[in-house]
Amino acid sequence: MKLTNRSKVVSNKEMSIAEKLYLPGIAKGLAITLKHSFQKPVTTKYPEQKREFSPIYRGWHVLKRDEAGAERCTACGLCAVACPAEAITMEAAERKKGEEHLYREEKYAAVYEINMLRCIFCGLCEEACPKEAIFLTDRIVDAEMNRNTMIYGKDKLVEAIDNRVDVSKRQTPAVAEFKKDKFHTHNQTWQDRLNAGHDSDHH
Amino acid sequence: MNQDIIAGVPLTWYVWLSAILFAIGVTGVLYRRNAIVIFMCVELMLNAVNLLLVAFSRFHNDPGGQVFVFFIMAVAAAEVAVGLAILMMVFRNTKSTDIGFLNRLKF
Amino acid sequence: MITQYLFYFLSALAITGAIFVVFTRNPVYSALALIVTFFSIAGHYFLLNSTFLAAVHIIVYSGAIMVLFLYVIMMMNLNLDEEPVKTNFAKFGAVISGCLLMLVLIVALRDAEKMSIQNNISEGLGTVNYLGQVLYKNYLLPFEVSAILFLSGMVGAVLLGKREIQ
Amino acid sequence: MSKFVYLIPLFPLVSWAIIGLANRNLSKSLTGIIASGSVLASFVISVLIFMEKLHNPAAETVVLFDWISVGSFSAKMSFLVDSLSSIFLLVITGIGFLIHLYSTGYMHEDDGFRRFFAYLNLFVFFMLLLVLGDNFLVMFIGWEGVGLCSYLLIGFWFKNIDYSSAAKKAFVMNRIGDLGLLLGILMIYQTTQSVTFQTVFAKESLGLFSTEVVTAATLLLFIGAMGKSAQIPLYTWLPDAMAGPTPVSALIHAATMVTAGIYMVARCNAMFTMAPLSMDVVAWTGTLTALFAATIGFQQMDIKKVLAYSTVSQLGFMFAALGVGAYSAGVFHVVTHAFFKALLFLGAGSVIHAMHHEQDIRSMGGLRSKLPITHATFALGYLAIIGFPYFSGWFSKDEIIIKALENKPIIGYLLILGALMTAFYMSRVYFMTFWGKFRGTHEQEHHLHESPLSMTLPLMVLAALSVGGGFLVSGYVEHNLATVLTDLKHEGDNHSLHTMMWGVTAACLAIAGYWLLTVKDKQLQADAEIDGLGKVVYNKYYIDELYNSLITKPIDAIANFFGSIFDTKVVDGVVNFFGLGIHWLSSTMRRIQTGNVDTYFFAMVISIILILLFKAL
Amino acid sequence: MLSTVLIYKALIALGVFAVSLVIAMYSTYGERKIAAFIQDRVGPDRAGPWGILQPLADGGKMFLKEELIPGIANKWLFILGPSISMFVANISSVVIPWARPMVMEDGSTFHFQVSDINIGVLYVFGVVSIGVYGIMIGGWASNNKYSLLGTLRASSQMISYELAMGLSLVALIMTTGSLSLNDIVEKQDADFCNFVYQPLGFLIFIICAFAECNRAPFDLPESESELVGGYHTEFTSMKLGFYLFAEYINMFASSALMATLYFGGYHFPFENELIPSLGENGVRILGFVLLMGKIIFFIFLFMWVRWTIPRFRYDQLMNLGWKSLLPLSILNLVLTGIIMAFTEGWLKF
Repeated sequence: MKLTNRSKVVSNKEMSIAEKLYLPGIAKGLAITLKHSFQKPVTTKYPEQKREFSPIYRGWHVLKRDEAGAERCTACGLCAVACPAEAITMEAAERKKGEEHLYREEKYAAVYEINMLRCIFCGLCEEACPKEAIFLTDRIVDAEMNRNTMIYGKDKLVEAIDNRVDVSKRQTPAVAEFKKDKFHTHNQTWQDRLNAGHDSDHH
Repeated sequence: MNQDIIAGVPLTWYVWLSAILFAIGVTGVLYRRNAIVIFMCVELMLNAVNLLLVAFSRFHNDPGGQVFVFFIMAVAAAEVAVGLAILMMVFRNTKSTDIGFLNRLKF
Repeated sequence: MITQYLFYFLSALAITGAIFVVFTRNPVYSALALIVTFFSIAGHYFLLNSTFLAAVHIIVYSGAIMVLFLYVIMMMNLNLDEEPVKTNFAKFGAVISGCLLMLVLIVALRDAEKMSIQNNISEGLGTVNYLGQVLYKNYLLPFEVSAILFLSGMVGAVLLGKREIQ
Repeated sequence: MSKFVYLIPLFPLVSWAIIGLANRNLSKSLTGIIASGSVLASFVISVLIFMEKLHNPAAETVVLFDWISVGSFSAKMSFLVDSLSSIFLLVITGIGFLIHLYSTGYMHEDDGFRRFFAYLNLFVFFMLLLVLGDNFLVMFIGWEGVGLCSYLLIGFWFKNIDYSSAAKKAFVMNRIGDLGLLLGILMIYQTTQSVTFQTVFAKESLGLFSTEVVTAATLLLFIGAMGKSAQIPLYTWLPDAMAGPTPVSALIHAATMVTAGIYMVARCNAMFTMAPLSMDVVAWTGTLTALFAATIGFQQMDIKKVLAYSTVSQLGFMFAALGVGAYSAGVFHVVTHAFFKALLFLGAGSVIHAMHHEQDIRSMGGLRSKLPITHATFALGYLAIIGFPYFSGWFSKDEIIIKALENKPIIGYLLILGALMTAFYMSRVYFMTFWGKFRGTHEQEHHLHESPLSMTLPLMVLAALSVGGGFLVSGYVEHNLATVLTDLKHEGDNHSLHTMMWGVTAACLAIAGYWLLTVKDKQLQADAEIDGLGKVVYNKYYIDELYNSLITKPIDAIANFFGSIFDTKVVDGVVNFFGLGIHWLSSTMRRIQTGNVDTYFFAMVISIILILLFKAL
Repeated sequence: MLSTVLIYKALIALGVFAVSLVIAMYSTYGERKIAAFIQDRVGPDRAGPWGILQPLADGGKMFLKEELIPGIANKWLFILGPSISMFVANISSVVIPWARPMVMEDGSTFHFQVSDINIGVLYVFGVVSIGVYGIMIGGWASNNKYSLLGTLRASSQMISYELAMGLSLVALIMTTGSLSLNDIVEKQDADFCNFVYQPLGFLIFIICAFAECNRAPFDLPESESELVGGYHTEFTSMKLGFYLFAEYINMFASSALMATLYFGGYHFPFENELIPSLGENGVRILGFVLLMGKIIFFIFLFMWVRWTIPRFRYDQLMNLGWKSLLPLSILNLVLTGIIMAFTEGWLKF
């Protein structure tokens, strides 16, 4: 099967005298390199110039809060299961009274860590998440001097309440439309639930 | 300038220098047991002779001496090529360059 | 008189180098000392106005022969521990007989100065032209024979160096 | 043309080199083509030279190079082209070519095919050298060379002990003769300070010889000729030489090599003429050999042996001719003899080939219908050898007899007797082989077949020569050879045609006699008891045994004495004394040789110091 | 008088020394730039405009780096090795004539050559042949197996290629009839350069020059992929700098030699036609500038080849040297001899 047009059939035929001399081959090589030296450099001078990101660039993860500011993650562990690099670990905890504005569900992730040295930025965690809590963003993970600091905890992963990370580009219009439907509990914030009187106590 | 040399450095000095170098070479051959070093001492002796030949050639105004030096160099080069090849073979077999090992060549 | 001082300097260098060749235990040092000796001998050739010979001397001895020596020593990777040493008696005998030989040589050659010395030294004695004329006219046959010697030396070295095919 | 004469020996030499070196890499057919082709090429040139000599018989010398030059002595590698050598060239290359051709068929199944041709070519080369050389030394090389080739070819099947001892016998016998030749040459050189023919035979050189010296020299030369040409007493090797392949017998031991003696004596005719005693010796030796060998021929049963004795006998005729001063007649007989004897040998070879290497005529008989060509050609050869009128043998043999009758009548009569005997035993062979009933085994009879064309073609050519050769050559012999050979002339009337009938009469009488004695009555009985004189003759007069007890045994005894007593006790004792002494000495001295380079060098340095010290002080 | 000559010679020597150092310095920069261009990159451009101060920065870095001498190394020889390399590299360009001697109006002449040795070619040879000691001594003194391997490779490679180089030069010397570089340059002129009659010799010479300088594709002694840098594995700081620098100086010297021996040195086409407009000395200055241009072209060629052709395998290198170049150079020699014998001297001379 021919995949590209550049493949060549290798043969063991005797080399001709010109080929044995190698000089024409060398001249050809020199011509190629000379031609290249007059081509425009492809270098991007990094700090001054930056390359454009693709809209769905997969970088530094973010743990989303809902519109009301409560963390969406419910520590179900599906992301950790889905992770091929086993980079995600978490510890679950029960939501106490009075913490409804902090955590959307009764269960939440007390500890959530992603080892950025292991992570391959495949995005499977994002796909696995049933609560739309984890997303990969176009932020670049910084280089560090230390292995320990490469393990990102919630302090680095959860978005700040006053500095939300916009992930709307990563969502299809259909999903965006669906999220407006507050009838589904999935889309309700804790305040919506209070208003609806559906807030269920934990037992 | 040539007259200077003859006036400044007598032929005898060259003779002495060559004799000393030659004697050191001989001492080296007797003193050392490493075949390669012995070889080098032989080269030293050849060079002592070369020096003397050039000096005589200069002082006797006869190019023959310098031509001899050429031939000595040629012989030395050939000798080194073959001699070192032999030493390599000996080293491969005995893992040593001690000429004490080589007394097996006797009858 | 500058030539005299040069002569002293070069001779001292040559003799020191030669003594080092003999009395250093490390063969690599011996080889390096020998190179120094060779250079000072080349300097002597310069002093004697045989520039061509000096250049050839450097090319042949320093450039080829000593490189070969060093190469072989390095390839064998000879260590100081394996350096064979003679008994003190043998060493003593060697030095004594060497000194004796030197004395005898000097005595035997003490009349060298009296041998016929030409007063009119021709300028071009050491030049390429002059030597070439002599070499290719008067010594043509030895020259060709030495070419054959080289060839056989080459063949011999190649044959010796070749590993036997098992 | 003569300046190209060097090509004639060159072709066989090159061919020998090619075949000898390439050996197995050459196919048999190619070997045959090269070997025969080279001789054919030589033959062509020989013919051209011969034609030239026909018109211009003057002798020419072709110098190739200076060979030996020591002091005043100088020998050139040079060729002499004159009437004598040119006719020999023709015979050697012509018959040589035919026999090469014949051999490609005869030897085809043999393992040593290539070796055989290499030897054969080498032989042709040496033979050509022998007849071409313009001085005794070149001739001597050829002389020795043909001896060597003869040795190699007789012992060609060297795995057979008898054959190789036959080869050795031939070689040793030849050596005896060669020694004589060499001494003769030395004597000539001593007298004339030259070895070149033309110088030696010049009038002024011949004047240097005293009668005694020239007699001694010619006798010594004749000893050489006796060895080479198988004359009494050195003839015994030739019958044994039949051990070689038949083409070899035909070429070397009938046509060419054995006539070298004749050539040599003819070449030196000027000297022989000066020595009447030598002439007598030659004449008598030849005559006796002719008769003696003929008598042996009566009782031999081996077809090749008979032919061999007949060769000895015919050579005797030739020497007799030389001895009576009829040099050209002798040479004439050499030529015609070469034709018909080669033919007879090759015919015999064809018979032997057909009989699967059976050589005994008692087992043959009645082959004329089975081998028609062989028979016809053999018959022509038979008629030629017995001197049937107008066959080639008739011309030459009767020429000899006439000359003998003119110069030495007794020899003439004895030769007539010899011719009679020749006719008689040749008839015996011919009739026993080709007439009557077949007496061999059934198997042999079944396999009888005519030989291939490569063998029969030479037979036919030689047969034609045997019939017409006499006409062709006689004129040449009369006119051209006279420039080289000075026949002794007998004063008196020329009654050649009258006396020529002697030979014819003898031949006819012999055939008739044989017919009456054997064929008619006994129908070629083969199993007749041999006894009495017949037994003596059958055993070749016990000559071999005689030689054995008279010469070999005493020499053996002396050699035994020296070998077992003198050598072991005295010579070995001296040698062993020195050997043991040196052994003792060296085993003592060996301790000094430690094998340690240091020690040697130390000794060297000390020695140099001492030497310089003595010199300096 | 003698002292003025000496001072003048010293100045020339210093000039040559400075020029070769500067050119070598900028060769390092050039090498990186050319590599970048060939690989469609930009190359160093931070230090100064277009990065032209980069060599200074490199030098400063080299000097300031930590000086490490391995404990098992042989200290004296370890220092001696790079020194010899640097020294030998610097003295090789002594015999090259940089411009035709200038005649001033008052009749005084200025020679632009440090020393006109009448055996200049042999001098170059001698210097080149002792250049190998720097590498050998340094590599052996490191007491490191990679260094030793690199050393052995370097020495055998240099000895092997010296032969073919010498023989190709012998053919050239046969045509010019002199061993002096001055004579060789003077025998060439505006219409003629040795390259025209010795193309094969030049090809062999340039290949051998590549090998002698340990440049790609013959840079096996320092091949980082197999030998971790070869003979200079253990070297740091300015000692490493010396080795690297010596390589560039050698490159400069051999480029100068090639330009001098085969491309007419300071001669250039139409120089005679320019004399009326520029004057004698003007043409001489232009000749010097053009000689520099030729040298820089050859340096560029060195780099161009390095970034084009992959490295040889060691057996291929030896095969090329002994089985191709040596016979070819002998052939060239014989052909030259035959042609000279049949044309009664060389075509032109």
